[in-house]
Amino acid sequence: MEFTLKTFIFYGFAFLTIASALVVVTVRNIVHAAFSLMVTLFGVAGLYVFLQADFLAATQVIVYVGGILVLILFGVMMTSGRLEMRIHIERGQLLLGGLVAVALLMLLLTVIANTPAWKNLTDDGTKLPPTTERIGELILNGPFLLPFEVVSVLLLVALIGAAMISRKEIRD
Amino acid sequence: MVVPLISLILLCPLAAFAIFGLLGLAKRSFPRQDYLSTAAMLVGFVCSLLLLREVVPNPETHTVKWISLGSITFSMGFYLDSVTAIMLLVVTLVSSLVHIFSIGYMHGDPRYPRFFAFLSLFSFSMLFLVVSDNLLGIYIGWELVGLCSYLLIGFWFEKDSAANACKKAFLTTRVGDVGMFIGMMMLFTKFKTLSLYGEGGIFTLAASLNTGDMVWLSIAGVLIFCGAVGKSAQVPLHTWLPDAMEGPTPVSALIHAATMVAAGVYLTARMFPILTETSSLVIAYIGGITAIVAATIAIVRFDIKRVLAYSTVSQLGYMMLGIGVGSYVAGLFHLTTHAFFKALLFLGSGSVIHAFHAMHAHAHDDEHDHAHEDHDTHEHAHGDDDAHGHDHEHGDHDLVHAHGSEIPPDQDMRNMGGLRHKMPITFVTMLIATLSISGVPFVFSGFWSKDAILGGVLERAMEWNSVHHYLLFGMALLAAGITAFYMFRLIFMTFFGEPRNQEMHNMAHESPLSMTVPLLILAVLSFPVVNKFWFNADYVKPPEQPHLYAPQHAHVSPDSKTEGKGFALSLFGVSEAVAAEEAGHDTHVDGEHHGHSPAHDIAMVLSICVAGLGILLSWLFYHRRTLSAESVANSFRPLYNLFWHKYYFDEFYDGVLVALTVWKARLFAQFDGSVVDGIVNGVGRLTRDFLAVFVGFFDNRVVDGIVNRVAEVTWAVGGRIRRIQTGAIQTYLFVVLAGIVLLILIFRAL
Amino acid sequence: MLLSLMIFVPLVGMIVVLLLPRESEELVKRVTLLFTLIPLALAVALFISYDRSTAGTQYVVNVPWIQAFNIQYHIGIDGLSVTLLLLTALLGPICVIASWRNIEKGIKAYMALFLLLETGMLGFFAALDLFLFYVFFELTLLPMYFLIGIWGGPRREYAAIKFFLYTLFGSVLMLVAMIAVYLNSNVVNGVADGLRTFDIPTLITLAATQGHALADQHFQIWVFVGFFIGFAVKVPIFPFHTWLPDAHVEAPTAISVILAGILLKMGTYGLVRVNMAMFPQGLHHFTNGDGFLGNSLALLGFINIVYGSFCALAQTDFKKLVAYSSIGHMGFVILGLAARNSEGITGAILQMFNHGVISAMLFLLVGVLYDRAHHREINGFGGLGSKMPVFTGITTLAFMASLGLPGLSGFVGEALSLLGAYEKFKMLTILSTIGIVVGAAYFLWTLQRVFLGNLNPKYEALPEINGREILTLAPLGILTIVLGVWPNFAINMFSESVTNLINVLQAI
Amino acid sequence: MTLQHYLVISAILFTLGIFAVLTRRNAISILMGIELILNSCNLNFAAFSRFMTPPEDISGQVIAIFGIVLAAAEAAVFLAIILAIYREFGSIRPNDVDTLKG
Amino acid sequence: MQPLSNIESLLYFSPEILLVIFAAAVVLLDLVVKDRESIAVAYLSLVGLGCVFAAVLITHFSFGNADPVSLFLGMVRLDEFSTFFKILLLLATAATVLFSLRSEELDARLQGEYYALLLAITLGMFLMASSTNLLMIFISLETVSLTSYILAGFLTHNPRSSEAAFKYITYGAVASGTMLFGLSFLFGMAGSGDLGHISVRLTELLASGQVSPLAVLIAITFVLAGVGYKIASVPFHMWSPDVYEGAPIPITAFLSVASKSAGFALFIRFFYAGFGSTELMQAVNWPFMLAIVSALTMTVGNLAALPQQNVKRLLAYSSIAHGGYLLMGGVLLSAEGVGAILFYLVVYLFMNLGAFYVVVLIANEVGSEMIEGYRGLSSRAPLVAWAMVIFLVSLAGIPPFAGFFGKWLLFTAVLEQGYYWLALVGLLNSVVSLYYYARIVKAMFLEDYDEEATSVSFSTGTFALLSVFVIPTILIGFLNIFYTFSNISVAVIPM
Repeated sequence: MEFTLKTFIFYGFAFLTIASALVVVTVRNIVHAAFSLMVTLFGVAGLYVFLQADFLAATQVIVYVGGILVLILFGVMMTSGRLEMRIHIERGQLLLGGLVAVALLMLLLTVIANTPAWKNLTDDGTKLPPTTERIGELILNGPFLLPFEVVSVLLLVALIGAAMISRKEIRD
Repeated sequence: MVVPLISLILLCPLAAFAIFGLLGLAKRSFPRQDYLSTAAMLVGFVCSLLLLREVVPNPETHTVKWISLGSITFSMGFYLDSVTAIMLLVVTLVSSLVHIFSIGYMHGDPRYPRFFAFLSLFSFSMLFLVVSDNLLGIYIGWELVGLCSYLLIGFWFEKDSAANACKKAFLTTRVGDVGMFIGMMMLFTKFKTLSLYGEGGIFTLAASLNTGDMVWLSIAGVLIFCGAVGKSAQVPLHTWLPDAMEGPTPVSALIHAATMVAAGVYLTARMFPILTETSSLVIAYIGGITAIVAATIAIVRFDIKRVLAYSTVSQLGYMMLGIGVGSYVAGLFHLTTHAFFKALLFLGSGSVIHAFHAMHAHAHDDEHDHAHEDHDTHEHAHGDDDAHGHDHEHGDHDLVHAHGSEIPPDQDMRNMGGLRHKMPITFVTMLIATLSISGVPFVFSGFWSKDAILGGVLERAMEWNSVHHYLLFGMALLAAGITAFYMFRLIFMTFFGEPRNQEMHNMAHESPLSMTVPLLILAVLSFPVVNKFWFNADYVKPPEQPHLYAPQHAHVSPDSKTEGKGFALSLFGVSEAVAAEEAGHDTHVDGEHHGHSPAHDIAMVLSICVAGLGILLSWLFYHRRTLSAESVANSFRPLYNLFWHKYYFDEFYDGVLVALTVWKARLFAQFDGSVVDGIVNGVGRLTRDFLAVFVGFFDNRVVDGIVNRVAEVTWAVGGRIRRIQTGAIQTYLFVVLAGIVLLILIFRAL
Repeated sequence: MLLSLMIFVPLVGMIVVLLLPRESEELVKRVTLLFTLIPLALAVALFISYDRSTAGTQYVVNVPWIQAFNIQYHIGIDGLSVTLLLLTALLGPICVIASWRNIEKGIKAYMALFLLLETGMLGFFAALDLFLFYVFFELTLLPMYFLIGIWGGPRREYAAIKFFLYTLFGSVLMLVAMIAVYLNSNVVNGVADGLRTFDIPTLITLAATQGHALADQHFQIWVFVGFFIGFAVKVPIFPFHTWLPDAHVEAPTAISVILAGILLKMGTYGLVRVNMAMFPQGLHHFTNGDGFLGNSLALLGFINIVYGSFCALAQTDFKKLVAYSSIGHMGFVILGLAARNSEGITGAILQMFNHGVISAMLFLLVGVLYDRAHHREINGFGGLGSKMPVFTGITTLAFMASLGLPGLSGFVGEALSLLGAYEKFKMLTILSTIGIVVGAAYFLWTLQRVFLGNLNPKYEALPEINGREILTLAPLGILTIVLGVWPNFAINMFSESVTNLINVLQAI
Repeated sequence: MTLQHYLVISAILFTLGIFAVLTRRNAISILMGIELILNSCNLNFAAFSRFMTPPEDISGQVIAIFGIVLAAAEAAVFLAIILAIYREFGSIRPNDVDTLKG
Repeated sequence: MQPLSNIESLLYFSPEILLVIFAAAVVLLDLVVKDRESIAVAYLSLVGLGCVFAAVLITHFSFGNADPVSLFLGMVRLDEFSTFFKILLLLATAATVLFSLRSEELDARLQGEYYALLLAITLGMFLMASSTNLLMIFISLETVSLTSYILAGFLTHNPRSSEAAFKYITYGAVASGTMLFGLSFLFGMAGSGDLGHISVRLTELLASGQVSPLAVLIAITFVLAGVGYKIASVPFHMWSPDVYEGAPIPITAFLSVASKSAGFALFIRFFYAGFGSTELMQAVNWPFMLAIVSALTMTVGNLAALPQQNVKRLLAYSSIAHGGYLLMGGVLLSAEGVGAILFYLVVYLFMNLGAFYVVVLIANEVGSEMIEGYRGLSSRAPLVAWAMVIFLVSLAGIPPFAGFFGKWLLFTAVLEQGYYWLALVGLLNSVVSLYYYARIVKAMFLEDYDEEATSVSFSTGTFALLSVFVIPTILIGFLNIFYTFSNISVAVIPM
């Protein structure tokens, strides 16, 4: 794999994603964490672009950054006073959590490295056609129709449920 | 005729008891239980008499299947030979007389009907034992008489001493019974039957055993004999019998003198054919030791009933000795004569006690209902007067009770004296019995039977040139002398001399007719001429002992083994019968044809001498008072103490237990209060105080403890799991993820 | 049909009782009595009409039940079952009468549970399908739990749950063994073929067939152990016995009677019906007299006898004493069964029946005393013999029967067991006879402490046993005497069955 | 830009998400961790779709899209519940919410 | 078997469609009905469930001719297995609706949302039982999970309920995220989301060494986190006691029965259809892993239940333990094993719902969920007390109640496969379980109680509903229906 601009940008995105994710999990201030998460999400979107998943990247930006992240920020604002912005971390917990996380990472890396089927699959850079249309086809006329419909019900349920639970008091 | 007669003999007393039991269940009672029971017994007696006529030289067996299990059958049945017939007669006769005697003696007792019902049950059991043709039947009767003994000793159960004594009697005999049962198991396992007679019976099968089985057979024989040791109160299980005198005196006469205790002798005689040399010797030794031990103890007793009790033990030892040395006929003969004169002695003593007792009742103006509780009060009152200070050495700890150290005043010979004028019939009859038991020659039956045994021992000793048997002969002779001594001591102290307790003496009187008549009848039976009528010795034949071999050094060949049939028995026609039998079998060829062996003559002379000596000494000590019992006692203090304390048997049994109790008390202090107050004598207490508490402790702490520990651990684990459930969600998540990692790692390793 | 009727009549009775109004207590009692008398009548009819000359099962009903597992509703009786059925049916009405006055609360529920219990017990003794057998076995647990737990003494909760847990523990091991038997029931020479079965007679045949998986010695040993523990808890065999004293002491009188009279017999019955008949090789392994394992069954019997007797000796609670004596007496059953010969097994079976009768009497007697004095402390009595002569008489009878006095039923079973056992296990049997002496010791000592001596002034006014109580005791007392005098009355019921069993045992 | 690159990135994201979930003492931070986890999954699907299936088969991408949608729904409900918790307990620190335990 | 197209599938999909329609109708009716206390909404949902039930039967027997059909281009499958679970779930839901009607915890003003959510969650569970595609599996699982979170937190002003919801969603989100990661690996290895396809591809890849067993192991374990959390198996069980305790009782009952059943449906189909091949099992011995998980689950559940004082929490642990028993059947890969699970689920439905119904009744009348609250129930409400005894004893697995037959089938199956140790662990556990069930019985029957406490009376309807649970609990074992379940299970057994 030669070192081209493309690869440079790829590594840039990769670094951005991981570094910001690291910030998300370590930073003490929750608002900082939220913004850091935004960077991560953008980074992942960028990686989607590298995978030639244009529609997916767009969805990632719109839904995650536009929706979920805003939701999270709202949540932060509604639950945290100035003092609550700081996240408590306990050393013992950090150690145990770190241990489990590292163990998992080691396992996953072992698997990734030792699975021949996943080895040496290089992105040859062939340009694929845009995915939006085909995705539409798959969802509305393909095998993903049922999941699509079910997810719509799920969203409705989530809507009703979220509204009901977060409601301050019951009208009467 | 035989079966209906025997059935009638058995069923009459049983029916008398059953009526009582059934009415009792309905909470009523038959008003004339006494007559009912007595009548039942008399019917039995008449039947026995008829049966005596029926008996032919060849024994009869009648069996019915009792339990059948595939190839194995347990039968119940009658075996009727002359011995059975004689035993039946003795039992029914003595029992009838005791019934009659009791009508007077027990009059006014609150549980009067019950007494007769128990007597009936006893008679049935005893008769059943006697007629059984198999070991199982004998064992059944054996245990049933034990039960009756228990019930009757404890008849006045309000007395603690009686309650203790009855339990002691049952338990002690049961120890022996277990031995007997083990012996039965051995025989059964070998022969697959418990029937004694007939083709498939034990005796026939045992006859064909070879020498290799002798050790086994000896053990079995000794084990069976264990039952007899218990029941016939042989050393070392004899201690219950003197205590059993807590029962009413007629009971002592019937059960603990004439019949039940003789059952052991009867059993041993029945087992005669399987006795080996070793087991015979064991039996003989036990008998000999018992005879002398009991006799020496009897010398120093003051309780009239206990003197008689020890005398009984001693005489039973005699009979055992007789059987043990092969003097089958002599042993049985002594059994029968002893039954009569000892019953007579007991009834006579009962008469005396009754005389005194009635006085008590009047003196204290008690209702009859509580008459017997007087014993308690007087025991304590009298305790201080007790001349024997050393008694208190053992009296001061609460564990040892009721070994005869507390004598009821109406039984204490030291309160008596000069009664011969007050109670002439009692006196005369008792004197006859005493003469008989002491072996006063020729006129009295006791002399003949005792002499037969002595002769048998000496004869065996001479035949086999056996040191053992010479020793046994010496013991027997000594016992005979002592017997004469203490029996006359009894007579002198009771009937002669001056009244020692004038108040009691004044109140004493001759007993009513219902009591004196049985005495007279029994007295008549103490004369040999009368015995000749029923001891049909022509038919009393010793069975063969196929496994009794003379020792190597014997100078007489086994062929010439003789039966105890000296002059004494020849008087009763025994020798002819035996000779005829032996000639027929052609196995024993001996001088019987031409008279009797010299051993019997020697024995007779010696026995007359020692008896005379005994009586003489007794006369000097207790009548003439030329010699002082006190001073002799003082000069032989250790020996006296030994006798007084009955060779420390009870103390030994108790002492071991006391030690254990003390040790235990330290260990299980909390149990002490509840456990010590009850008193179990002998082995019973050992087990209760030590083993049982330990086992109970073990059960609660260890067995349950393990289970509880498991349960606790389970709970603890449950609690631990609970603690993981902290309520903090991140702990849960940690468990999940760590769980995943662990699962993967574990299964990767697999 | 007769048999099914007998089993399910109490169940019908339970439903009837449940439908009765709660207030009409007398009616409830009468109805219950009626519904326990019907099985008794039927049992007597069975007892009379049972053909004694054959070992085969009679009155067989065999209809499919759960076809998926080839489970059948298969019931029938042989000599052993019919004897125990009679005992069960007899104790039923007796217990109802014994409960007549002294159950104060919830008489309706009590009676209903009692009837359910009776169905379970009757069904257990008649079941010839292993699955059905197990279901009936467990069916008795629940009513028993409540009967002890609700109507018991002060520590009733503890006793009830202890009983329940112990038995369940045993029965799950039994369940494993049972399933293992089922799964192997169609395997011949390693090849599974045909339907599996729970049918006990079939399984017995299969277990004796050369090459059949059930006939494999190794398999038999393990399965034997599984079943054995299940039954051992019930018997109870040391060291699984500790539930028994607690349960007995806390249970109301009638329930103690059932516990000692029937429930313990379920254990030994199971041993005979399943362990011995089905796994003769397993049995042989534990009774062949070789080494520790070869003596283990007899050893357990011995331990039970001696241990139970000594524990009884240490008790000061009358009921606990009787309870421990039960442990001792069940030891004779185990010893007899270990002997594997006709004397031993007959003795054991007879002892089962006799112990059922005698221990029932003993518990009833304790109950009589408790109802009057409201305590059971042996040392707290004294001299009752003069106050209650009839009661004393009956107690003496029961004690004597229990300590094995010849002429009463207890002796025959004990003696036969010992005779049989001696043939195989000489030393253990001789040692076991200690139990006879100790048995006499604790009973006599109790008799002395309670009835002999001077009357305890506290009990001057103690009333004599009444007619109702005599009514409960008399049949048992009569049975005790009858069986003591004429044991063949019972033995010829099952002697053919025993012969049959011996043939199975000797076939290996 | 091999498959393994993407997989390693995704694995790291996943692990960081797990780390956050385990260690952050704030409900919203936990939610962020969950989002990281879900993002790593989606990235996996997209990468596998690119490399392991034929070019014309983009079902992996579609699955990722569904993943995003589900994440959104979950986040919405999660936040609603966080608000409820805040209302009832006055805190969104997970350790304060531990009345149910044992 | 060619999967049907989207349009063709609709007919077969009528039960699910009906569920959605009725859910919408419920919400609409709720808007229309003015009386907040009206129970019309509840009855409408019951009617809806009835219609769905009919539709399930019709689609199964008429359209499908009882043959398995693959719908929506392979997304879901209609076979006997899924039909069985649909019926089971409908029963559970209907029972929950009836419980909810009698529960006094729930806010009547929110019943429109409540019943709509119940119908929605039923839809999710239907899909769980029939999904054959990774995506559908995940979506159905999420549907059920999200709805459960909401229902658990339905008592909005009850801190315990909110806490339950919070813990539930945190736990569930992490578990489902982990599962999704595992699914992505599976997708990555097989290049497809179809379970059948995955099975074939994985077998090939493993055979050719293209994929290491460790990868499959990790994927399976990650997926197990999601499934295991649904069926509350150790170590994924820890949410359940807290959630069960905090959630409204009808929802607790529903979660412990319906959600668990659906979890088992998913679990069986996923593992049997996806990983049932011999080669796969040689590479990754997941049955053994599950056997250990099963043993741990029942042991932990039973032991932790021992010291509990809250009946709901006790039943939660009991429910965990039962998950362990059920899991035993899952490790066997035999028709008997799965058949045993199915039968046990039926039995469990009746006995566990019955027990929870009693808890509802007692909570309403006595106002307590603690064991002390049950004191003296035998005299205050004897019928209810006896019914409770039957349920508890059946749960403990004592004959002649249905629970015994359920356990019997399970243990027979386990022993048949030679898992003796597992059977023994299970049986000893059932002994332990008796102890804590008996504690409730003890409180009801054996313990003294305040005589002042009045007797509790219940309506006829209550008893009718109670008998709906009691009668099957007594009788199911005696019916001859075991074959049926083994036959159903054949549908998912790879042959």
